[in-house]
Amino acid sequence: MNPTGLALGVALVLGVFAAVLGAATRKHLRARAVGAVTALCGAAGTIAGISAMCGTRYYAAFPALLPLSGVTITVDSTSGLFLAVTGAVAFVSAVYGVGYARADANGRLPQAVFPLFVITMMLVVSAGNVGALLVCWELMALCSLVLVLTEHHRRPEVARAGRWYAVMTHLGFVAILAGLLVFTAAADDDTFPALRVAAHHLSPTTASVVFVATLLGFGSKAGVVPLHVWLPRAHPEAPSHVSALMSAAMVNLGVYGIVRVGFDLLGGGQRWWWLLTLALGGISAVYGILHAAMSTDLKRLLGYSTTENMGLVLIGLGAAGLVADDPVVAGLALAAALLHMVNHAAFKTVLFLAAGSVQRGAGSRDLDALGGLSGPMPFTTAAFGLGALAASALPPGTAFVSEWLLLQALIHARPSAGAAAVVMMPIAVAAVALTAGLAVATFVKAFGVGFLGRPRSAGAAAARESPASMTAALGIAVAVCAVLAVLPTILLSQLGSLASGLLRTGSPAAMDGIVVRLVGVSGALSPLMLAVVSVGAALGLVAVVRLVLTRQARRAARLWDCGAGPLSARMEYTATSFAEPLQRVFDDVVQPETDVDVTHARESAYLVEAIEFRNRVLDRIERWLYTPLLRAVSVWAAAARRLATGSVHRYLGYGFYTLCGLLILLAVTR
Amino acid sequence: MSETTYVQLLYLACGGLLLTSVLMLWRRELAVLIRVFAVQGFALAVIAGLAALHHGGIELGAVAVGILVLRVGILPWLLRRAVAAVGPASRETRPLVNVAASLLVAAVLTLLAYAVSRPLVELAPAAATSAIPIGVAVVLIGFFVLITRRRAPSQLVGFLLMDNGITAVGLLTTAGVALTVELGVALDVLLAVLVLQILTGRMRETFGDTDVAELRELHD
Amino acid sequence: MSALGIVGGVVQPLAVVAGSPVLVGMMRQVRARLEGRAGPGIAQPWRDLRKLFGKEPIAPRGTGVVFRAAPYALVATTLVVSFVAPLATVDSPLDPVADLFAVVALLTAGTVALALAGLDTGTAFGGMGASREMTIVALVEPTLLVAVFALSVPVGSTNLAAIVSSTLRDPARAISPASLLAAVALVIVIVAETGRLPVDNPSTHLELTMVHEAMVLEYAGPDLALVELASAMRLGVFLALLANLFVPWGIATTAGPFAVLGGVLALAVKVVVLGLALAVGEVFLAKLRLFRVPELLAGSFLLALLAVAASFFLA
Amino acid sequence: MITLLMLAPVGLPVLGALAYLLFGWRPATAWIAAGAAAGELAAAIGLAAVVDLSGPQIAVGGLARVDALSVFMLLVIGTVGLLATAASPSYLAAEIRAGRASMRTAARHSLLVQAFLAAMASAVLAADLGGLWIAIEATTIVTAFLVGQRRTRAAVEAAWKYVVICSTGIALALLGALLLNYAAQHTPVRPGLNLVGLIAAAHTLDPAVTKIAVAMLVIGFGTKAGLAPLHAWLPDAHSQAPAPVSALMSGVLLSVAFYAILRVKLVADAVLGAGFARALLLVMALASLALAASLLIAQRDYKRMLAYSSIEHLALIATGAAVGGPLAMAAVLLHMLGHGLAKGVLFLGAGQLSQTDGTSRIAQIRAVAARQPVLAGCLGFGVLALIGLPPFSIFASELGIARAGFAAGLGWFTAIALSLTAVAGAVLVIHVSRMLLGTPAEGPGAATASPRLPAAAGAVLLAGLTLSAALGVTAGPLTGLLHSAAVIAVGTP
Amino acid sequence: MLRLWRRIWRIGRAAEPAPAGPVGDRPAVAAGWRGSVQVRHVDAGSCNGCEIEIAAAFGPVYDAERYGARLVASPRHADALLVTGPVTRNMAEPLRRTHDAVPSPRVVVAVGDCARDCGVFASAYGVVGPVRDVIPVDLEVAGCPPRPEAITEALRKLTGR
Repeated sequence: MNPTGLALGVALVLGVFAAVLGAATRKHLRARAVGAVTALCGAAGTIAGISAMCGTRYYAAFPALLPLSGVTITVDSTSGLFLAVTGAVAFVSAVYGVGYARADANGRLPQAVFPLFVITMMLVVSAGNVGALLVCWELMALCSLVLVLTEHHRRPEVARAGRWYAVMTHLGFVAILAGLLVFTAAADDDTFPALRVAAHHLSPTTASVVFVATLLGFGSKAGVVPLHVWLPRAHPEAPSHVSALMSAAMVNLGVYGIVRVGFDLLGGGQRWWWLLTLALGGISAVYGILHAAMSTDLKRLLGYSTTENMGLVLIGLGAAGLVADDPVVAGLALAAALLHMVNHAAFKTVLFLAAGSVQRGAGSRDLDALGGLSGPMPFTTAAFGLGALAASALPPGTAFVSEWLLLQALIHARPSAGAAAVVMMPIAVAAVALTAGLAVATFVKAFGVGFLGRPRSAGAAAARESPASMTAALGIAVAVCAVLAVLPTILLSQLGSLASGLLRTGSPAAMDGIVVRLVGVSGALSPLMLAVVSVGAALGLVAVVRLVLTRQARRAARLWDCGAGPLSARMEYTATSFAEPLQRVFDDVVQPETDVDVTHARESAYLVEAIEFRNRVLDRIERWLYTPLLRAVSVWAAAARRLATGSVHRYLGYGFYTLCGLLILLAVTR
Repeated sequence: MSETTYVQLLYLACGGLLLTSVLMLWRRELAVLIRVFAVQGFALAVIAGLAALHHGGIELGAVAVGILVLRVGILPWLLRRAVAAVGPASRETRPLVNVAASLLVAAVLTLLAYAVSRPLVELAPAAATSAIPIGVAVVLIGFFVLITRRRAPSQLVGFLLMDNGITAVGLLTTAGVALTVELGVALDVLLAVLVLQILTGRMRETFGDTDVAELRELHD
Repeated sequence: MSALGIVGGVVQPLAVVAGSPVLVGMMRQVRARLEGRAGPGIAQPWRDLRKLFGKEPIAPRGTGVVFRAAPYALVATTLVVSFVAPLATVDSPLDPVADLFAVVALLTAGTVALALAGLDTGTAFGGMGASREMTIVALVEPTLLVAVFALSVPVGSTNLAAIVSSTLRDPARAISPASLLAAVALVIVIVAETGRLPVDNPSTHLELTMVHEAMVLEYAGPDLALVELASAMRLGVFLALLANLFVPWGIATTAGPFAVLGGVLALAVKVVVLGLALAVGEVFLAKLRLFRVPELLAGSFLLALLAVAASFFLA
Repeated sequence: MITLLMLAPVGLPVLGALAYLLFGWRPATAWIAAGAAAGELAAAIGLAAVVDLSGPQIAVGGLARVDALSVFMLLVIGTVGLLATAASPSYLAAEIRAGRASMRTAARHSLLVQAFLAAMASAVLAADLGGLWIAIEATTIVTAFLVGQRRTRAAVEAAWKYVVICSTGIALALLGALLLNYAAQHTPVRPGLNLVGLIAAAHTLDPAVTKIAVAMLVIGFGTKAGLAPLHAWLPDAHSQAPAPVSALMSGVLLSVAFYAILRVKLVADAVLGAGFARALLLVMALASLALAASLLIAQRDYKRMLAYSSIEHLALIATGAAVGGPLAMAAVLLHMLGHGLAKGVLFLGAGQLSQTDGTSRIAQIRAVAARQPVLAGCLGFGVLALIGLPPFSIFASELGIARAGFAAGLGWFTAIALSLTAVAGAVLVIHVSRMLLGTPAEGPGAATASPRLPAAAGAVLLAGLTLSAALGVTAGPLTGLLHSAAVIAVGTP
Repeated sequence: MLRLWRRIWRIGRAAEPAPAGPVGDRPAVAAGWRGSVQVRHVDAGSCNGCEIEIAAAFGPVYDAERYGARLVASPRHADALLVTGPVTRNMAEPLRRTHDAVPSPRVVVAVGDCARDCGVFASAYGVVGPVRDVIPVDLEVAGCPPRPEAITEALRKLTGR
């Protein structure tokens, strides 16, 4: 057993041990025990992943497991990346969970399932055959479902979110199942090497069926529009460390599936697949961020932002597949997509964990009820601020580098690709650009309204900072974010070789430790220099202003309220009002619903006693796609109920008519 | 017994079988139905007896006696008890499909039976096997009775009609099933009828009626 | 890191810091003259700044570190841009930072800092200004990125120095359809980004029509000086970038003192011409209603997108 | 010795039935039922060992025959039978406490359940089709009174429908058997209805007659297996029968009836080639699936919901059987066992729930998880097991069926079946989550403390789930048996 | 647009030539401002006569801006408060707050007779008193309303230009 296998094995053992601890230990010890052991499990998973990325592959077969199918474990460098990300997110979430779960999710079931969720995610990417992949995929879905439902007895929305999640994930699974089994049917057995061999003699139609089915299935897990509806429901309703794990690690596995099937197993394939991927990615990115911009629920906002970022990743994947003839650009696009995925995992962990701290400390996650948290919750505020900076793709944040790489790939895509690419690339760039702009507005809203200003509710006014384990976890995540932001080079070389391995080409980027220099095309960026220069300029400026230009002390003064009475928190801009101009701009897309209720005074219809204004932004795709679907289903169900009226004559009649029909058929066709 | 007599008697009995089936569609009074059913049982017993005489099997003779006892004796008696227990108001069956249509359907079903049974006849052409379609027709008519008669006892009759048809097919295929199986079959039919009769009683207790069409409480 | 780059890195920030308030003063003077007024003179912004730096800094109660840090962030990001971008010299001291996307993102980061400061005050005006500013930024940034993209596609690089020297080598590129469309789009978004008419009126006193001013209502003294300086610098940097992207001639390509002086002078001339044009234009424009602004920006986005399409199809 | 071992699965329940007849139901005799079921299971395990060592066995003058397939079915009967009978004492005690049953009813219940077990065991042990038919018809008769045990209007109605529809269907099977016998009579060897003999003489059987016979047999036994078109008895009977009986009927009886279809299919395939039985089964399976999925959507009664889910699963099994091949057959058999366990647990749990909450309407039950966490956990995980989530064994078997389906070139049918299964699964989750999750109602009635789950019942539920999960992780010692049974079920080409 | 061009061309410069520099004392605090003063105008209860004149002072003809004075939107940005009208009861506290909001060094200019001694509103029931009763006044401009020249001159005293 090589280091990769050893570390993976240790991770699995630790995960199971943590689950046992979660089920068996007493209440006051449980959170600490589970958190500590799960953190170790995550760390071991990260080590396994890094080791695999460095080239130590691991292979093992367990034919006795999973009846009729058997289980094969293969950890290659692709698995390694996802393994490392999952492990790292799990590590941070588990540390965070020590403090967080003690208060909110300390039941036996959630605590036992949490580590299982972690190891099932690790197993999904380690699976080496279709059966193992499917079984781990469903186990992961099961674990996450149980975790989403943790707080079902407190809020009715949790059960509703759980239902959406369960149904969508189940349907998604069927799509994956069908796709992979069509693939398997053409192969000797269901291991990945056999599938790779089979891909060569697969008919184009079959290959397309496989790809589209798996794209839909994996895409639904990644929250791609229009299969995203579960995501902004389920991610917010789960306990926050689970949300982080789901949003930062689990959605990645959808990307893993697309990469694994599309690039690795099917080996690229037809151009229109990747056009489809690119289109889905573009729509998801813009739609996701647009709804994030309108959301007032902090975690829902983050959930929609996950859809957005997965959309960006899909744009990268689609571009990579589209320009596969040009290995340099394709590798660049793939590396950009993967880097963005890693970055997203890092900053989304920070953001969800910080949101959890807010929920815990201020008792609400409604932006309209928050504000003024920078004083009572300095660590959380700082962490969220840095996470928001990263998420809005501004320098020196993490997402900036990956979006820069993505745009570089799109710029250089031109010479090699066909007409489709020439049409799609500008649109993709427009989508990325629009997403970037809206992301800025969204995260300014989230951070500015949620954390700055003055508290808008009693809960926010009485907020308190989270315990040390939670802030420590936040600190670790922020540190990882910062390292990724200024030194993406340490990861990018690995990603480059990974992408070139998947596309069977050369490495797209060269690194000298500080500067990202693209190979084959011109382009260079040094996030470290950028950060150093910016910070240096700011510090120098502070020094100049403080030491040379002003010598007076700051005077505290009341806020300028036009001289009238004190400003109350009700006068502050809320998240809703902040987003209102944007909402008006994108009126035709989001179609907000507004009701105005005017209550007249009893004496006269001309005197108004009260005006009530309600404004809701509903998910339009949900309304257009899912509402009619659900209505059709209920019509179908109502019609079907006439089949079972209770009449025994009718029941017997079914048999009689069938029998007669069958006999006639037999008589005719003999 | 000469071959011709055997054939004529066999055909007579089979004709009786079909005729009684049609009669059961025609008549409404439960008491009459039961009497017709007894006659049909007798016809069946005759077929069995003829087969016993023709093939000279003791087993078949025993089967004939069994049929006589069961279908002319016990089952009509059970049915009569079931009918006697219900009030005079419900001694008439009220079919869901009217009599004229029922008769027409019966004709169609008989034709279908002939069409379907051609391979059966062709497998071993003989006097007995050429009557198999009648058995099949009786089965289908019995099924039809089941889906169109509202009273529990008349549904029972339909079920027994089907069973008679099946027994007829069994006898006419001249391939005596092993006696144990035959016994088991008979016992099962008897038990099924017993169960149904008891259930009819319970139905009367709980519903105050034996109209099967009223059983509509369990539905979606 | 060439000698020219180092020279540029020293000269450009100095030129921008020193020149931008003068540019603003000049624009105000031009407006004043066109309105029939005498005007305070082109050095007036410098007088204002000198006075503001001498005044007392104020910490409104309830504001935090974001409020304090925002002016510094605003100036610092602009300074970094003026440090790395090829404004007077074609080389950059930090070539890997002199990327058009990075520059755009840095300038946006400054805006974001100010918007957060507006929210941090917790006043209705601060929030209003931040909301409006972010709405505009959300529409401006895509246009900027797409326009940048359109300019980069023919060059095959987003490096500013590469784009500028490519245009120097191939002057015809400056008047290609893609370039012209992108130029128009960039002018519109620069007007929006720097808070000029018709998007925002920098000299308004009416809070309800404010965008940029509403966010800075709480700043006083040195903080306000920094904010004003920064907005002047941003205007200068944007105009300089615009000038050099399309009309790079005159920029210093060697490190000789005359070349550098020539570069600075050429920069000053180009920026002054653009600034004058802007100022004259403002006299003829009325401020748009806030909800008409997106139409303008959507138009410029479309132009930028057309520029991209043109650069793809006509290249 | 082997005769004794083969008689035990039938004999032990018969002895148990006698005991109840003589001594009635009382605390001392309450566990006899479970003992008999355990004995049956032990005998099945013993037979499995024997069959594994020395191949198929014949006993009782050729009337009984055991091979890997029938041993596997015996294991299913024994396992689910043990679950159901072990849960019975607490169930009956609760019924008696609630005044819905008396000691006499309990005694009769136990007696009939034993007879039921015996009938099912003899069905799978029968060496010829006639015996198989008799045993299956016997199960109808025995369970009729179990279904109508409560003597309410609904119970009587359900019992009537059950007996009428099943007897009609099974009568068709009898006709089919007679016709098959007729065909067999006109072959050189005259194998009668002997299952092995029929296959051996397959090439001499008349195809046209066999076709009619097989059609009748499949429709007829399909009735008992809950396949369309004569499926309609199932939701009524399952919802009205006492919980342990529902568990047995749904978990075992349907599978046993399907076992009969498997045997018929062997003959059909040998005579007619794979096409005929496959087409018949596929049509019936897809019709049943569509029907079950459609009726599940707006379902308002959770016991009926479980019953429709049984139709869905048997349809899935039929799809697998239609696909054919060793993988599909192994999956079909594993599915029978997995479904038996999951459905057993669910019906027993549903029984507990209707005893404590006094209703079987989905809309009237809320927040079980908050009131009875263990029961809710068992029901919740039971449903997850039922819709085929790992680690439960239904996942493995569904995967196997689907894989074999795609590999056999029946991709579209398999895809449709999978989609319908997914719809049914989604709907099940939605309905059950409505019952389990949420905040317990406050106000009058909420104050009454929820009764605790009896320890024995809880243990049974957990044991069933654990077994199902263990089977899903690895088939372990069953692997060999499963494969040899599958080989038998595939038949020799 | 062309019409506007033509008009601009025709009218040319509307501002009158700058009169001679201001006479009298400059407030000491304004010494460091050297040619730049930002002005926040507060209406403490004026009849709006003074407002019209202030507007005229900043108009093209008098063009106070040429001396470095500029009206601003927030007292935070201001160096000088231009207070008009007698201080009414409702405006007394806001005036104090406005004064407090101005960063030091700061000056207060009372513009018009009402601001200096309540003018015709003296001892009216809603009036607190002249501006100096509420906040310290550094400079006063007489007149009812004061002429724009006077206002401009006061502003020139502050800017020193």
